[in-house]
Amino acid sequence: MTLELNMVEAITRGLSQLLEEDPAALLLGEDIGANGGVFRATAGLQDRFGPERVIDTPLCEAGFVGAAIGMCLVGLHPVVEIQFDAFVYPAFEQLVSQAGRFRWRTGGAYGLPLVVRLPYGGGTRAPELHSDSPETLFSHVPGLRVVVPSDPRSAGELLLAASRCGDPVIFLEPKRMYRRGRQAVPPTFVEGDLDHAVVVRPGDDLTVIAYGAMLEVAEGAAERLAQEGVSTRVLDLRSIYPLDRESLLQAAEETGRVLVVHEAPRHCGIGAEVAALLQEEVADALLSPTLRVTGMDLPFPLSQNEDDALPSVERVLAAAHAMLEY
Amino acid sequence: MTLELNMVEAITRGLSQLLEEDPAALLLGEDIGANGGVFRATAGLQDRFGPERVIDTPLCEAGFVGAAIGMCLVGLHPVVEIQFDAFVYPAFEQLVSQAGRFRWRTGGAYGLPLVVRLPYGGGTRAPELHSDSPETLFSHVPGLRVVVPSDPRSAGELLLAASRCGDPVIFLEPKRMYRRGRQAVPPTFVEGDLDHAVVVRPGDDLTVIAYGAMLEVAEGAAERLAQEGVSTRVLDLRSIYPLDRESLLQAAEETGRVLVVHEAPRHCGIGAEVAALLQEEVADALLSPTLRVTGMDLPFPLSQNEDDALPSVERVLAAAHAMLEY
Amino acid sequence: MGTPPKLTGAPPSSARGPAAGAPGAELLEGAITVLGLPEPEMVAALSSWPRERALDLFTAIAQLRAFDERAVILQRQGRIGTYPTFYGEEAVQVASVRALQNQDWLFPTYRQTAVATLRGCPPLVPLLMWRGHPGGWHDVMKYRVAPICVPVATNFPHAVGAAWGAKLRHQELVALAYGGDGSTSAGDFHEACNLAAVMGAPVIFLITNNQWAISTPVSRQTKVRRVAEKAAGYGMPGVRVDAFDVFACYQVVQEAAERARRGEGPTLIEAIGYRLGPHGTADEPSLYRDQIADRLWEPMEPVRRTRLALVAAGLASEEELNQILAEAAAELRDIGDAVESCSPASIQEIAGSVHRETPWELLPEGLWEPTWTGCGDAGGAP
Amino acid sequence: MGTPPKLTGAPPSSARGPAAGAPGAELLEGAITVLGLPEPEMVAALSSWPRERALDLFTAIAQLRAFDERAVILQRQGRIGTYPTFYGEEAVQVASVRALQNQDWLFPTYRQTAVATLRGCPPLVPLLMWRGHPGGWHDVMKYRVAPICVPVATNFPHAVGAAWGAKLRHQELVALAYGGDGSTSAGDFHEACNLAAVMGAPVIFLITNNQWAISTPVSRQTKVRRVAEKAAGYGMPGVRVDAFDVFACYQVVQEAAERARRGEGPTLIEAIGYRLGPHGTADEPSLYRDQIADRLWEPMEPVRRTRLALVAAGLASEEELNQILAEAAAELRDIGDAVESCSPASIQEIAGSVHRETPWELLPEGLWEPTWTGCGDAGGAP
Ligand SMILES: Cc1ncc(C[n+]2csc(CCOP(=O)(O)OP(=O)(O)O)c2C)c(N)n1
Ligand SMILES: Cc1ncc(C[n+]2csc(CCOP(=O)(O)OP(=O)(O)O)c2C)c(N)n1
Ligand SMILES: [Mg+2]
Ligand SMILES: [Mg+2]
Repeated sequence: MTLELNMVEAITRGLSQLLEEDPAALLLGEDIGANGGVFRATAGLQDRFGPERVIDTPLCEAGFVGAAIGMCLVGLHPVVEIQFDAFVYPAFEQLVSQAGRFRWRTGGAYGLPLVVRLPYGGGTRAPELHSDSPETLFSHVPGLRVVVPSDPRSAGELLLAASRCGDPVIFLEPKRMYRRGRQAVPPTFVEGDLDHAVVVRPGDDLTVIAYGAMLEVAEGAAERLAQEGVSTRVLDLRSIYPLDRESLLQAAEETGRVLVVHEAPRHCGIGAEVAALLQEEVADALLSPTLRVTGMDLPFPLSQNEDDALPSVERVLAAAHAMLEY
Repeated sequence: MTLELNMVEAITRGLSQLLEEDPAALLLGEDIGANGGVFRATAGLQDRFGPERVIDTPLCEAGFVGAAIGMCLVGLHPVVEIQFDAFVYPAFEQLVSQAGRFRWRTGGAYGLPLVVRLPYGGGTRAPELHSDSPETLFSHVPGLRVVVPSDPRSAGELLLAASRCGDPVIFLEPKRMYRRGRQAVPPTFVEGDLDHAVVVRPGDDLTVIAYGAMLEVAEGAAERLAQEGVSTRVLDLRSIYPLDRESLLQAAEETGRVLVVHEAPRHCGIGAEVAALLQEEVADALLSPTLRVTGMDLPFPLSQNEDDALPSVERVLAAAHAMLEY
Repeated sequence: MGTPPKLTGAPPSSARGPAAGAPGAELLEGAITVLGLPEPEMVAALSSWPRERALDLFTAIAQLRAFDERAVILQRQGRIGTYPTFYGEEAVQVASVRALQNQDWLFPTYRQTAVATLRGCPPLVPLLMWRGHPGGWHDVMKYRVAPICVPVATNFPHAVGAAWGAKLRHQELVALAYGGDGSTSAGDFHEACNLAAVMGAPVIFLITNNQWAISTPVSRQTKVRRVAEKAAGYGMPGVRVDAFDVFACYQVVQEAAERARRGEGPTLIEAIGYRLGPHGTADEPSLYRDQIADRLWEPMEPVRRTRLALVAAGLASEEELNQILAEAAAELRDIGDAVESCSPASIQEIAGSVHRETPWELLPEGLWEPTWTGCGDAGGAP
Repeated sequence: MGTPPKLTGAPPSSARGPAAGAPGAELLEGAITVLGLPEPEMVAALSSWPRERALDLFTAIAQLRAFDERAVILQRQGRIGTYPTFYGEEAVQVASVRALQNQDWLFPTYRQTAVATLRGCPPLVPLLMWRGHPGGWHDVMKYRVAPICVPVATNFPHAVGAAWGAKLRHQELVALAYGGDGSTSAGDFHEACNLAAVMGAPVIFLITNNQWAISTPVSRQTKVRRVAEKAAGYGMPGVRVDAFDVFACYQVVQEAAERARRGEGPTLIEAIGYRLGPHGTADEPSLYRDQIADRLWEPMEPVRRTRLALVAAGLASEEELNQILAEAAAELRDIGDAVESCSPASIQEIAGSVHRETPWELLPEGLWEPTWTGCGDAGGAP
């Protein structure tokens, strides 16, 4: 028997499975208890698991992320919810100067089983600072894993894997996808694979690499390209750091053209890293430059203009055509 | 009449010129008064300009960077010193969510004349978190300018320009170069050019792009390459954001090979952006992939191993040879 | 959702305090109040207020209420986005603006999005912001009101810097930063308070303790539910006042401003209230608090409470006060059309508003300068 | 540079307090003290201490002193890098470790780099860290001592989390975090104190107010120079104690730990001292403070002060105490050779220590596992 869940329901289920299977797991965050989180991702969990495992914190991101680090030392496996993307910045020092460095500081002996859940990204008509895409920042910082699910199933599976991988994980949830349609998922999730990107659509002429909410855009573009007779592979990156090097090189070698889509600003984004990597390693296989369709280097626009800043099927198509005609 | 100054002396001079010429300028930071800053960059300035213009703050980076933002609103031009690279992280939210967004929030009407001085980088045998290179993070964040001088003269000139450019500037000072030899500078600095990279050595076969302390490495490699008969252009980037697009494209078109050197981690670093940009815009002009010689994706090593992590002339030569033989 | 369920049946006869059994009512004990005094004393206290000032305060409250109710309607109509109502906080907000002078700086949060209108900013401007229009920013220099601050507590250091900076420049100026009970848990609150006290900055930290941070009760926010008790740890005075009392709040802010102008440094004001509405239009309080108990605070609702007091004190008649309310509401009746008719901005214009000289990176396709037209006065300044 | 200029001529006869006119001596007023009592009372108070415990405390002080003096020498010899001496803070550090139990967690800063040695960690390990050797990390789980924390105040939330987490798991455990007067200005101090109080975490914030943060005097760090007065704002007790008094500090930490174990939550301890040395070996105090006045604090120097007291109380003879000091120093005489002889680690080993499974990005040239050999026990655990 399978269930039909949207992404936020899948995350709720993944969290409850985590709490059931792992007595050391607990959830921390602002308004995650009775309120169930501002996105209801923890709805009902405090009732089920009690206020000692689903914990409302005061308003202090640095404080409770730092406390979660300390909890790891006494054997707990905290999963922290940051209410919205931009509110992770007060905890930046704890993540950069502390969480990412703990294993290294102990000569490799001890890692932190810490997950920081971060609803992120645009497209929800939210106020300022409720639509940031900060994944690049964390991917540039040593010692952290950066993971982004793209659909309900990957959300549940990768969440389990994140909590058990032994390294601190910044788990970015594309909030725009939270209620974007349901998907059949098994009654209990299996641990997802944090190390590999997934080919969600096969293709030979071009590869579009995306993650999170941009998968939808990539697939939409692939569909349109198919109608033009262009066979487009769509690769769901899932792990922003580390990158799945093999899948990236393979995509370049097998399709000759690679296009990267992300919401985050363009300058020094993931698209830049992928483009740099491919031209370093498989330049000869590339039939065209690796183009980037990304967010802009400006504060994410308020709702009236957010569609102007978000990568769209049209922008992806334009880039794809440029590459195919190159 | 000119003076022979090292970089930290040039910065002291630049700061005192700023305080002389601009009555609204003032300096804020930890231990910058009587102590003259831990690097002595403000030595003697409090005596000269008084404790109301050279101000020792309590230990609160978010607090005094935030206060500097407020000072801009009443017409002051604060120059803030962060004691060491990694101690900017507590102020990250103020810089990202506030400083970089102020002009945008006022429809372009009002910018913040704020400079944040950040001694950064490795090679000084310092303890943990005293050798970070965070420029990538700030370059990815909208609304900030990111500037890095490479020698005494550029330090003084760019500092003046930074304080007067009307946008918040993260001014990264390569502390390893502070006392690395003197240079003739005029008695008073002219405002530097924040918009253009500088060719510090002409060449036709290869361009090495670097900034800050890595200029020295780039020039060392160019020297060695010259002995091999390879004419190497060395480009001092100076502005990490925005990038001098014309100089980058020109280098690619005129030398066909571009190599980027930086201390910051490789993943999504400036090298990635430059490589991505060049293959997008001038792929045909490139005779080889754009290679990166960078710091590693790990916490900057403690002193015994820092040389292993820092780009060296040898590593640059190896990459250059690979490119020349490509 | 914008306003809570109204009391059914007859309104409570008295408006001295919340109805018996109101949650957290004990926090009001010892707080400075005028409207909370027994009626004779209250009337005596109000008699010292000039009628013009009293009516001005009521009018401003009426204007904020009209704005808030209109905004909630526009949100329900889908003409603006999610909106954080300040229903019930009109009194303390009005007092904070009126007790200061026009050269004094205000540092509002998402909860005080209309305070700039009390300094002459067209109400259209904040409504445009909530509509997500980039023209929805008031002219910060013209009104000396900082941009609306979304990240909690990050506005406190700004206020400290403005006040401290003015002191350094020998400008006679006070800065006031708004915050809530939740904001006192954040590091920036602490760093700002400490810095202000050390530097003797002429700043006022006005904390409205409405006893909730979204779903988090103040008892879970801090063990010291009396926020003002935190002031001592910084070496500054802490004052507790009735947040639903425009007269008491006015006095307290005025005194704090005088202290600041005398060079005596910062003050922490705790305005004790209760969040009568939801956190915002997307919030569902029934999930986490007892809506029936909440209604016990309704008697404190500022419009009604102030009106009762002014009438009791003979400072105004019920009719003229209702007239003021009606006019304030009428002012904004059609503003929704203005909000909608404001032509959208182009992304090129927005890109041109980020730096003094727009970098090529912002818009590879080409650059334009910002030219906000027909949208209040946001960004209109040179 | 490692140790300040010693007093010339005869040492002051009494060690009850600093010499007359010592800067900031008034902060000691009202602080809990044993060694600060008039001699008869001091002797009476010490008589209740078992000789073994007293000698153990003195021995630990001697060991820390030996470590610190050796480290300063090694730095001068260029065998380790810049080093932050804790000269003068041995008493409070020893008391904090000995008054707790081995299952209790410690969260040290750069100023307490040898506390792990009081729990059995080889002194070689912290010295290797200061040498910049990646093997210079003690086994945090074995000693329940967190890694040395460099960014000021960031260790406070960790201690809160460890204590709170233990409470949630019903483990009987206390956590203690160290900090300085400067650290109390940082946001993380505030967030940690508030969170601990709200959650009733069994944690001790041990703030050594040595009256300086590098060149910044405590008077410029906070308007409330008595750090303990900050506790009330969090709803936790604040205790003031003589930082140069190992016995008083022991009592105070023990009481705080008992409170915590009884479920009564956190305590803020302010240990009032004075930074007798420079901030670190790279610091030049003559630039910012009066070296002569500083010497007036020298009588408080813990080795000498504790020895005088133990002898006066008849708990030990001058000879045996000097013997202990000599042995402690002898222990470390040749450690510099061990430090130098420790084979350097390869960057491959280091790269292998960052993640559980090392990503290819870390070392394009290929990967190795970390194998720290012959370097104390750092990272030795599974
Ligand atoms: C740093 C940060 N974290 C989280 C949020 C999300 N958030 C918005 S308002 C709010 C509650 C604030 O409560 P309080 O300070 O009491 O102000 P009130 O909303 O009651 O006026 C939270 C958690 C935020 N805006 N900023
Ligand atoms: C966040 C941060 N900012 C600045 C520094 C640089 N720094 C190291 S120690 C120190 C002073 C700390 O003073 P205090 O807390 O009193 O401790 P003490 O050194 O006196 O023991 C400073 C500013 C730092 N380590 N971390
Ligand atoms: Mg509140
Ligand atoms: Mg100190």
